[in-house]
Amino acid sequence: MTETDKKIEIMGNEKPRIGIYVCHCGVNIGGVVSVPDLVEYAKTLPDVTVGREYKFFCSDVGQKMIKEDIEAGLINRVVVAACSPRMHEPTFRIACKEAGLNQFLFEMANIREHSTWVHMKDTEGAYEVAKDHIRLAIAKARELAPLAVQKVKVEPTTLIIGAGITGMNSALNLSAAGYKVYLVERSATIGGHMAQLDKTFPTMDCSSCILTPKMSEISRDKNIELLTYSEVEEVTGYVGNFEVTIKKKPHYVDQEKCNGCGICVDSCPISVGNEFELGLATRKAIYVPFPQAVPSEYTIDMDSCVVCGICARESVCEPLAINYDDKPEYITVDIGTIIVATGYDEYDPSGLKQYGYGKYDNVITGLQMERLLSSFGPVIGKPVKPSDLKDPHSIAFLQCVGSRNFREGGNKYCSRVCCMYATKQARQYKEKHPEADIYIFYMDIRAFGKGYEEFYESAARDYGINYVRGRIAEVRENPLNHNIIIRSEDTLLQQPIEVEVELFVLSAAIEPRADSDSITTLLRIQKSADGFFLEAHPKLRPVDTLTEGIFIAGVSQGPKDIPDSVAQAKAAAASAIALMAKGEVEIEPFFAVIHADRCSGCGMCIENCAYGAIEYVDDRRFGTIASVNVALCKGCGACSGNCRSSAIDIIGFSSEQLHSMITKRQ
Amino acid sequence: MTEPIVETKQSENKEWEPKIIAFLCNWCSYAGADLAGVSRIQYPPNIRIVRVPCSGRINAYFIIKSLTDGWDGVLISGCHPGDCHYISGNLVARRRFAILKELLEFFGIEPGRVNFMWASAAEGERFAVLVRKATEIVKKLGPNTKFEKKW
Amino acid sequence: MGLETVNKDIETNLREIARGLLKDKKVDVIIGYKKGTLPLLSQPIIIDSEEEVDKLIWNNLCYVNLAKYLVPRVPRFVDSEKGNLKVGVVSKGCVGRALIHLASENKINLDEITIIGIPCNGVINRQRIEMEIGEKEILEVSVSGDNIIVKGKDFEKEFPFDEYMNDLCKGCKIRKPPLVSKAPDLCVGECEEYSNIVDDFSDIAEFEALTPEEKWNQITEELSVCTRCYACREACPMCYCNLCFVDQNKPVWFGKTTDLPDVFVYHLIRAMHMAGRCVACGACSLVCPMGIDLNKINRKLEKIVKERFDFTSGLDPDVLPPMVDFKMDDAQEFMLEED
Amino acid sequence: MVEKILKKDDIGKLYSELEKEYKFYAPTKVKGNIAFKHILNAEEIELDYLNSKVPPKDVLFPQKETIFEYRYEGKEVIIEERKDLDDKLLIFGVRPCDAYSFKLLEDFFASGDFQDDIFLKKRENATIIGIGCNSPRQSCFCTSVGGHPFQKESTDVFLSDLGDTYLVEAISEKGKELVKKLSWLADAKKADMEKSKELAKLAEDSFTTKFNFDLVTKVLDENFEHPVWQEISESCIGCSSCTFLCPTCTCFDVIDENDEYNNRGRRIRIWDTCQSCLYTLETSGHNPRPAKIQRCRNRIMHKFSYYPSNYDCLGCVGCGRCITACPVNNELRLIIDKILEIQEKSGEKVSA
Repeated sequence: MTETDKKIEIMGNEKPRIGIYVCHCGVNIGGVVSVPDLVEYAKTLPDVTVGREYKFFCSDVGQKMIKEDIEAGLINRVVVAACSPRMHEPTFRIACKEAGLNQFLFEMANIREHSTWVHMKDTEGAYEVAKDHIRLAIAKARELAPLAVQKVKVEPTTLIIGAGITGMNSALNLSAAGYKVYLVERSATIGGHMAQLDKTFPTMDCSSCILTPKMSEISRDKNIELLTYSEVEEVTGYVGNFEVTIKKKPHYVDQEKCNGCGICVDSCPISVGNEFELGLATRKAIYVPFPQAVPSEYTIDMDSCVVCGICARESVCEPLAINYDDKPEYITVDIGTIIVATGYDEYDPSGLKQYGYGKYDNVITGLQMERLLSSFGPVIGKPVKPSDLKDPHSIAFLQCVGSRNFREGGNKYCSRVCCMYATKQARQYKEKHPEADIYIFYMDIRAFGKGYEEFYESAARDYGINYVRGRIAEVRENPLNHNIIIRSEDTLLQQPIEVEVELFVLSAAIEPRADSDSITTLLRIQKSADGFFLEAHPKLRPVDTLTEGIFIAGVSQGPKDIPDSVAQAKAAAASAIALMAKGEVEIEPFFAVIHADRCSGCGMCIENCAYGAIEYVDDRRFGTIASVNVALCKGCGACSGNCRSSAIDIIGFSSEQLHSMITKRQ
Repeated sequence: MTEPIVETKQSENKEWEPKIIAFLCNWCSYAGADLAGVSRIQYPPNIRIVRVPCSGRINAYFIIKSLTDGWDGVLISGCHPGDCHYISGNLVARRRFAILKELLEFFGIEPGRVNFMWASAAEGERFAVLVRKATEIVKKLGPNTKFEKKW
Repeated sequence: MGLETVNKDIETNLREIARGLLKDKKVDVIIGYKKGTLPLLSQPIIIDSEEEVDKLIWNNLCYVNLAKYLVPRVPRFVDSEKGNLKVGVVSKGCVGRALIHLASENKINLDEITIIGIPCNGVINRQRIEMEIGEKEILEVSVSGDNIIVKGKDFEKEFPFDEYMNDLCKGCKIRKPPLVSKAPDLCVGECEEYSNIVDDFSDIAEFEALTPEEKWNQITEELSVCTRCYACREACPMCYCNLCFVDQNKPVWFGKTTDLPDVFVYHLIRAMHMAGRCVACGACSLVCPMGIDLNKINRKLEKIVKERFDFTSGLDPDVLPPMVDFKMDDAQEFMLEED
Repeated sequence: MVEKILKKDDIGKLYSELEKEYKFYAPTKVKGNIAFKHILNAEEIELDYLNSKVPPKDVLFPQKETIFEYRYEGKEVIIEERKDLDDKLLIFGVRPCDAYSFKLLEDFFASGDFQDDIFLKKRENATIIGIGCNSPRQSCFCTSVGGHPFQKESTDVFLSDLGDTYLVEAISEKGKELVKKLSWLADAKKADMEKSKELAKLAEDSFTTKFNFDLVTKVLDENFEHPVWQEISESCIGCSSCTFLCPTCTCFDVIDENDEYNNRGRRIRIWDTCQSCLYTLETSGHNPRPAKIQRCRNRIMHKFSYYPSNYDCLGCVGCGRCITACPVNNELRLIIDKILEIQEKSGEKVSA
């Protein structure tokens, strides 16, 4: 039993005695408004018995001040005027609890994010806002009631959406800790973008060599239920108790019967662009994404298949594994925590007409170059010009294509990997073709990772790669040989430069998945302005979302390289484990409650509730009325917002509390 | 450095400033307002923020009570349609707000007194822009005196 | 419009049907109207025997919405042993709509009632006539031809029915109870086909075009005489709350006085609560002891839900009313947007 | 000396003379209905009326009335009593039934342990000028409750409408003094007095509604649980129009209005009604009058049984407002008939 548990809890049933603690937050608040004046003001308000100021109330010393007042019996309600409750509400609640005060007898006035930071230049205005926010918070505090935290069990199972290097690492960590994992991947294989890469910077180790063992590890792992070619259809429930429906898309090939002979592929008459090869090669309508795919399962791409029936013939498929009538299968699983690792899309540069992508044959993207360099790629690691399939004697790379673009609709962020992958690709080519001329056109080289700067230095010094600082205004094609003629300015030498290269590689940006909205809608998580998923706090909770029990990792949260993605993967796994290891989680007891005597049973709340948490019951005294199932209620208040009789209220945001705030205009 | 930069003082003959009560949903708009703060985006000091779990929580009573209690304006902000943390709270609310907005106008309350908006957790800038806009609208209307009681 | 003769036919048919229903035990009781003791009134009546059938009447003064008596059921509609009795309800269009809407709010089980449909050509706006007559006592009112004839001790005055009809009845397209599969459809006689009426809400267009200040002045002027007796609420079939918002405490949202802001808010919020629920029966205005005209507000509600949500209340108990439903693409033109 | 003649054209003169001394209340048209209002212009006075919609009770016991005000000074609360109670009031043109209602109100507000200072002070400072009813309505029944269309009780001065003139009679001392002030009034002739009496007789004869209330009271006392109450309350929708327009209803609710914005507040009273379900709802949730049957019965019992036993008179002045106001036509005459039917039926049984 801890020290805290032994204390008698102050429930605040007596007349409110409010302690108000106004934080300077260094100079963040105190530098804009007069904190002593705010304290003096707050002390004039009803039921306020203690008022104090301090530099940082969130610090140990600050918390101690509050605790001492509680322990001395001076106060039975705490109001802290400081930063956003989204920042430190939990901190102060714990402090209250530790001092023996029911943690829900605490309220926060946000005078930093909502006052001093947004009215920095209007100190008078900021002071007024701070004053009012304090008054409103005190008004609410007077109406607070002690509440008991609700504890719910946490299902020791994690759902991971996306099985790239990030999702895979999370899965393996979770499995190692003994938790069940459902790893859902929408394509037919795991591995993600990393499987497309040839070598990885700055160590130049082979991507496949480090990835494929992990992939087979996943497929062998007993704790990991691998669901490829599957998508999450529906997520209901809440932290610890999600109910997830997963759709397993039809392969049209019975995997039990299929012996993987591959004759069907050879006999299939339909050829389409190969996604894995980024259109640099073709595949058949029946296919395995790439040779090392895990699982190695054949799939018919029904969008391309013409159902000619050839593959279904016994002469082709001896075990008769083809089933054109295959139907999607839905499974529903109980999940405790969710990790989102859905990765990214490569920016499509065809919108940037000046670079000729999609118009000139010899203009390709960085990821396409990766496939050309890959030893199991379409040209077995010997890059060629698409125009004549010959080795290029000169290559130019252009950086920041689709990144760091401050024009309307552009991606403002840095994609963080392009400088290094262009350097890596240049070096790789140079290793085999020392005679080739390589140019990298850049704005500035960002080589911030471990060993990156050294890697870049060596590329310029030891490999003779030409780094040219300058943006390329426009390129054109030499009609005779399909070479690309580049005009630019070398801003270091301050002179114009014109080069003709045989291959032009655009280091295209990393972008959020085009359909990432479906994930935000599904999981009720948010996106930041750049379109990547939003973390709960940029510094302190980088893999948490605002929805408890859901974590984000890898590039879906923002551009990052492989080591960073793996680090986040492990962080997200650790966060999920932290939640599940306790076996139960405390949730805020902010639910809807019915005042039976007021309810007239119109049923509007039942229809309004998105969670089906309200149902009719027959009350002995009041007839057919609504009743809330607390296990399902999320406390959103959609029910209460429409109730004509105020018969349904939300604990924590009760009518009385909100009323008390509204009436404190002054 | 702990000294306030400028002493706050009550200055007379300053132009009238409206006080607007802003009900913000916890998951999108309150976070958006926080982001505006973190990003130090400046907007006029006219709103007073009340946090609610969801725009669906906002009963018409809150809005009308705010008007009768003399707030010069009411601002309500929730998650964009489809982004509601509670699936559909904002959609339920949107119908309620549409009806209320029309009724208020029909009853002779200036249309700009009560304003509704969406702002996500990532839209600190949008939040500030719309607060600025709402403030201007209310300012133009002048003080809310219709509900003052004779004493 | 030949009201009197039409009404006579309706009355005869009504009694016939009522007698049959009682005789065949298809209903246990019938609620309808009987002649009033004052010239401009009728009286709700509950009958349970064939002998009483002839008390039933139908005329243009039958304005009480009888659905009110079913939520909650008056004692006569519940038997201590049998439970809920089968009730026949003499229903003009708006009574039928009220019953159907109440069914959608689970307040009425349509299987337990029989709607006896009446084709209604509108009820008389009694307050308006009273006010025009002024400080003289009305002793007799009849409808003849297109006119309402009002007689007193030393005066006789005619009012054109079309004009002195209750405002809500003027644009009413649903004269008979909507016939829904769930409600046994019995209808007394036919009435003109009104579906060709194009209701473009032009009657409130003029008011809507006023400035907020003008609207405020007109509305507050109208409401200034309100005594807050809540007759409007009590007569409304949709006002069945156990505890009306004006009577609530903890917290007391709105003042209970007759001060203008309090009166205004009461009517504003009551209107809010009627959105998508008002069945345009006009009972609220017709029962007001002070003669306050709430029709304009009711028309506005009708307009809002029709234009925004394409909804008309009381047509189908299985269609979700607008306030309990929503669509992803509901109009949101009123939302603040960046310029 | 006491009977005078007031020309109808001289109402304005009377007004401008008395308005200086009194807060002058008189019937006037408000949104198409007659109401007693503070008159600011003699032309607003409307004496040719049947009766006001809301009774003049409203002047002495308004729908909403401040009991006291309070304000916060720092953390202290300062109470301010009302200062306007000493104003002299003149209520002009009150019908005899309504004038009589002031007596009933006085009985109520002055009886028992609690004296309602606010009402009594106002009553004391009020001078009532009554006016006879030349043509009572069909719904009127003042003669059945001991009243008369020309009854002068509770008035200080009484007017009879003689056509172009009013006969002015000073009734009380207060009235005599008031008439004395109007020195310009001509003396009444004998013919005027006789005409007045004639009118009174005519009016009395025109009544169509007559009750034997002694019997009613007796039947009520004996039939509290009679099934007839079910029948009586059946069509009532509980709208409380009857009680809100009743000149003798006195129930009120006390509430505090907090004006936090201005650091002040006031305790007010507003009319309440026994027809509301909440009227008798107790904090425990128990409601002694939960259904319409008990509430309808209470109104009738109160007027015709409890009042007689508490104040020795009926609690009704026969103005007929509840009859005309009832939107479902569940009117008093029918109710009384039904009550008396009980007696008749039991009488039949006895005789049979």
